[in-house]
Amino acid sequence: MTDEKKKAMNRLQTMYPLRALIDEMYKRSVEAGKAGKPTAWCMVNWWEGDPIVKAMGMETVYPENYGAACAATGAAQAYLDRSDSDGFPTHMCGYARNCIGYTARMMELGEIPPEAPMGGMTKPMLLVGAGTLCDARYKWFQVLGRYLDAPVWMLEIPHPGVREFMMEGVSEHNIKFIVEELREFVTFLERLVGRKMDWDKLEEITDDIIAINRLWFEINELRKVRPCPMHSRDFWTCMNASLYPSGDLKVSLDLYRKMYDEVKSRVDNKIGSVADEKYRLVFAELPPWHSLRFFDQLAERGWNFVIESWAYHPPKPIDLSKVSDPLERIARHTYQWLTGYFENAFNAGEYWGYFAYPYLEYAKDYKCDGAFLHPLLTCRTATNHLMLVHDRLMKKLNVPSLVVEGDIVDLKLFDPVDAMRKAETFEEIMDHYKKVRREKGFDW
Amino acid sequence: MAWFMGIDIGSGTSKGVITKDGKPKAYHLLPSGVNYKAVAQKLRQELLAKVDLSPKDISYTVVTGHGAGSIPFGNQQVADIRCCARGINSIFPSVRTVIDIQGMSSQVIRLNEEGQVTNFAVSERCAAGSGRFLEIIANVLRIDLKDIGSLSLRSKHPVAFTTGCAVFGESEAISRVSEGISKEDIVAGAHKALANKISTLLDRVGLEKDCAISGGGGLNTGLIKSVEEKLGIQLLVPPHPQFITALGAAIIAEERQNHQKG
Amino acid sequence: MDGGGRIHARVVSHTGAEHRRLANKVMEEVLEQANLPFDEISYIIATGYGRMNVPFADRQITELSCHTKGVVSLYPNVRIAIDIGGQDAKGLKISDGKLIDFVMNDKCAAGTGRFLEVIASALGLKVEDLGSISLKSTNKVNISSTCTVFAQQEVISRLSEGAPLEDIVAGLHDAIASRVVKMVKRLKVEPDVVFTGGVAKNVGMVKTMKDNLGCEVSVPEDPLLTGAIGAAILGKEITLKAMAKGEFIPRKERRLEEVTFFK
Amino acid sequence: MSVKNRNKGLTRVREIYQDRSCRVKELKAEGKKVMGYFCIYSVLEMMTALDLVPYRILGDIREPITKADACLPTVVCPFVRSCLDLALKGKYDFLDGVVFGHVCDVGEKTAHIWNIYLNPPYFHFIDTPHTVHKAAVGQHKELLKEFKKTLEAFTEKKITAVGLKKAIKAHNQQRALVRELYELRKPDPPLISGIEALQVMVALVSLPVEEGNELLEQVISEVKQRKDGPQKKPVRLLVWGSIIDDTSLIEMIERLDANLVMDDTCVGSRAYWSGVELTKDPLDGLAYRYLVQLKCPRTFREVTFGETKKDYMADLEGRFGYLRDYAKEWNAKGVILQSVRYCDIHGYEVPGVKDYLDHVGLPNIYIEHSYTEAALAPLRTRVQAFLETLG
Repeated sequence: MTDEKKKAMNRLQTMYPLRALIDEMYKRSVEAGKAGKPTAWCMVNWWEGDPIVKAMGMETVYPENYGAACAATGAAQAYLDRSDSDGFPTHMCGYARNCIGYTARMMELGEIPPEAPMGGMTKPMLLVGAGTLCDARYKWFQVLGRYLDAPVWMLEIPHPGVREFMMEGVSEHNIKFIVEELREFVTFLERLVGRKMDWDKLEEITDDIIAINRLWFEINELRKVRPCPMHSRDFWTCMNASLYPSGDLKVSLDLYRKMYDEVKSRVDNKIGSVADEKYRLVFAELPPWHSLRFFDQLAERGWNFVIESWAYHPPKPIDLSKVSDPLERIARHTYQWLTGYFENAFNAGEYWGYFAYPYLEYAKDYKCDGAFLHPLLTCRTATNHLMLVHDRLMKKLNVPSLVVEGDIVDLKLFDPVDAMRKAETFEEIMDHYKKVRREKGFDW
Repeated sequence: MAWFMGIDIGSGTSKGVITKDGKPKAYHLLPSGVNYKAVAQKLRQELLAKVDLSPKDISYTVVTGHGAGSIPFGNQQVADIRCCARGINSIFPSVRTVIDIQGMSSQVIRLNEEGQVTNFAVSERCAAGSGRFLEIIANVLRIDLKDIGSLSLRSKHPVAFTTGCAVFGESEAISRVSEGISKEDIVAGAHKALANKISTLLDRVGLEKDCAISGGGGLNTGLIKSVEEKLGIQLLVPPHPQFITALGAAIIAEERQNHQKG
Repeated sequence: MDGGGRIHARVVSHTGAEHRRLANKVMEEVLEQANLPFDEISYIIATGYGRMNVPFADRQITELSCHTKGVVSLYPNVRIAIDIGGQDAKGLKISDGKLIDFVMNDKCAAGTGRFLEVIASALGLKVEDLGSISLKSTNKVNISSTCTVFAQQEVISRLSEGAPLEDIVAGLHDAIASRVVKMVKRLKVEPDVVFTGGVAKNVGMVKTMKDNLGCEVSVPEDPLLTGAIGAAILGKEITLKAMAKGEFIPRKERRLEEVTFFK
Repeated sequence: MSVKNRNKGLTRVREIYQDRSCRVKELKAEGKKVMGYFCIYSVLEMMTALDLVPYRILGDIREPITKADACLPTVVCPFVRSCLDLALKGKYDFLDGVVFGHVCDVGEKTAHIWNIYLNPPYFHFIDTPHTVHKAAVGQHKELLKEFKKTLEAFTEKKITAVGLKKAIKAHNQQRALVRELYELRKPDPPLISGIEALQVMVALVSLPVEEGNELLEQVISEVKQRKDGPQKKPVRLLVWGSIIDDTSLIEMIERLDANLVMDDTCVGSRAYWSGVELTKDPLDGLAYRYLVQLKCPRTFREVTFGETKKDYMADLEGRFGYLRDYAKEWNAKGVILQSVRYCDIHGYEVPGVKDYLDHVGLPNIYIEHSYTEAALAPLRTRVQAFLETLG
């Protein structure tokens, strides 16, 4: 990257300490492993299981994040090849194949592979699966049984964006279900770790997570203004402390506070995250971790990414202070995440379908000129609905979408030259629809 | 007396056009070969020779296409999709949809009356959606690519290509041959399969008339026929369809020039 | 091949689209070479892609079984046989002379001889020359595209960026080898490894395969014929077995005229 | 008796197989409501109890997918794309409603897309849980209560306990009859071919349950008597994997030197092996059967679940042991593992199934197909070679 390229995108200073938390997460779990302390690999579970595992004193890492890390450092290819030659179909989730390949190699060596980025993931005592949102996340930890003797606990949760959940009484039995699930989980962990749950600690951790998410939500609300003060790249870097709540949560909370202040001061001083904001875009779904520099090139052309995948975002804040049982507080917090983004759709009597509606709200609230859709050749879940998003944004809001195929891990599947050619053309399209929206009386 | 140049370095062939007052004055085409830089220079020389000009007579040059990045001259680089839209617009102002079939990909482009792109869809990274598919089929059947269109027109019962992939298509063609099915029926089937691909691209961006075809595919009578049958419409076929993108580049060159002036 | 397993005639000919006519032609040639009347042939086995289109064959057997036979006859200790042809690539796992497992790729031209053919023609090179060119390479270019079609595009742009031809060609060889080896690894590779098929004639490929497998590979002097040899052996075995039992062997009529496709 | 009369049942089966909707369209004309359902997790009994005609949504391997690409990406299960494609082409317009379970990601997204683009008069999505915890079964029952509500609102009728039990009996009878039919595949040669068996199964998901049962009884009795059954072949095979709703794959296999004698595939035996227990509250039996007893890889199921130590082989034994039993009872010498391309839930299962089958010494081969006839041609060589290794 040349210097003026660096200048095109204006990264937040408060992002760097938050980014550092990730390295610490891996370091801590490796040390815990060495010290024979309990460790777990977790699927992102949207705070359903995290506080419980944490309260039981387990150090956690998140193989999905590790997939991104391996992709970013170029280590992924060897692990993908390994899973491939072990007979797993190549269309399967890149994160999963990376994790399978890594595990196979680690168990073969009997130690963390020397080439493993971030110091590697230590052999876990427990695998916490969470099927939320995607089949892969139900299946992949079970598959690791081929290589690991670590037991799997599968967290179950109702699915987001289901209209039937708006029927009377349904939400309550859904919550009841989650709470029952979590109770079973606690008893299991007590048996596994040979220690009783410290309920006060659980309550404290839960509240810290809720506080972190509330603050993180407020930060992203600030991005609605012109010019947008925070680019998706900063979001993707900083979401970790919310999505992977490991380590000292008080520290994370404090870092988010500092971040809020920086973003707020940018808003007050009309400082944008790209030098000259010409186009505001919403991104869906998972970014090409191996090619993030692509966004710097787009920043030079005045593209600002002002909002992204709702599934990475915290729940819309609700008051849970009256909920006494910490397990129920956890359940309601996560349930709010998986229903909150759809309520307006259903209340408006519109049927949108899971994943599509939030982008409509985003495009409106964040005044987007276009959507950048990134279909993944190895991830059905983040891809299935993109045609629908494309179609609805145009029909309802005259907001065009740019579709660029790629992958989260396998960089062979992303072609920056071709992407740039499409992007340049897309500018003309965004200009065109800006006119159209004006004619039709939209306010952006 | 302002002259403008558009250079389109495709992965297969390189095309150049010189225009004056928005009208093409010279066309030239060369195989791209392996050295884009060299071919671009050669292309420019021969173009200039045709209208008997020297490089300094050209007021503005726009370069585009797969190899545009490695062209040593030219005032600006523009994405081929935009050039294609402008090019077709300069010939058929009534066109709102253009089907551009190139060697390596196909694209369907929607444009407004000013020739601005309003939507587009590019075939996926799969040769099945491009002219390359026909090349592959021609190659495996050992027929000359230029005969493939006319050959297909002779087909009575085109085979159904159910696969969506060129390489599948290849093995499918082989298994059809081994079942004793005639070359014309297979070729016609290949054309139909490509026509299907194109119509799904069209489903994404929507078809608004008039609709034109450009790119190398515009030279293939068999393909034009099967696309027309599939869509149930008449396609406008410009003169020199393979030059439309280069022409558009020259037109944009003209616009940029005037824009800079005033 | 005679009852003693001696080979009397061998013909290799390029398969066009017209399998059936070709089968007749090849048969004529091979009979002429061996200078035998057609009726003298006790048993005929057809194998390979076009096996269904050999009207005079007494039986069709897949190339996988035939290759196994052929390779085993030449290398009794073979455990893994890798065959890369113009249409597909196969890995055979063999245990005391029997095929016990296999992998194959015929979905995609990448990882087959076709890959080299297509790209050689794009570069205006002869396929035969690719091997020697690749050996000149000092640092091979990594070809990222999997699909042949896009690899071709990639190769052209690499060249236009001024990468030396030999490094690119070496990169292409490596691309195929790594793809095939990745596939074959599913069989848990162990020596002896034998490499056959048209691509095995390419010295560059043989080298790259060794490098990618990390072990020696043997190549028969006529790597294109192993399938046919295997078919002949199987034919011989069937005949001798039947003769031993004194059974009658059902045979197709020995006719070489154009036959229309059976339906 | 003429051949036609002797094989009256099978002839009817073929009629329905070739024109699946012929019967339900007649019934619709008589005023019945036809309810399309996707996959085997939609509780049929509840529809039958309201005199609705459940009709399974299937794809068409012969119809090139053109319309669906506008609303579903091409890198997803081609079977699902085909189903949606047919719907977008109006081939499912006769449906009065559709029911989707949360079977897999693509199925779930397609449910929403179907609802948005086709806007059926009735639509219900059951968010079928993915685990078999006690809590999950309770949750499933709650979900079935909601399903009941929307069905009753749509038909303006009530599901009575009596009516529901009657429906459960009818469907249990169908399951029993299917198992009886599969018994006829145990002799060597089997009395009914894999192709015929699949045609019967496709017919069953295209008819009201009672008519299906009559047809089954007829087919079973005539198959027992007939003399023109399948030939003896050197190899007997078991097939496992994702949906097979078209005979072409089976035809490819049986044209070679093998008889397909047993399956664990969708449309095949998978949906019929377990019956519904008649519990005091019928919903309990239904909730349990449709979540716990249906064995599709879409459900997370681990024998060692809740244990603090993991035992891989015990886990495989628990998950795939039934395949060994099938092979034993139907005397299958080899197993064909097949999956439609991009099917994640089966994809993750493959190495485990292979590990298990290798462990118990059952030769097996995995083939992946792209739900097109053409893609079968290259597979033929694999299957034939596999047979040659068995013979």
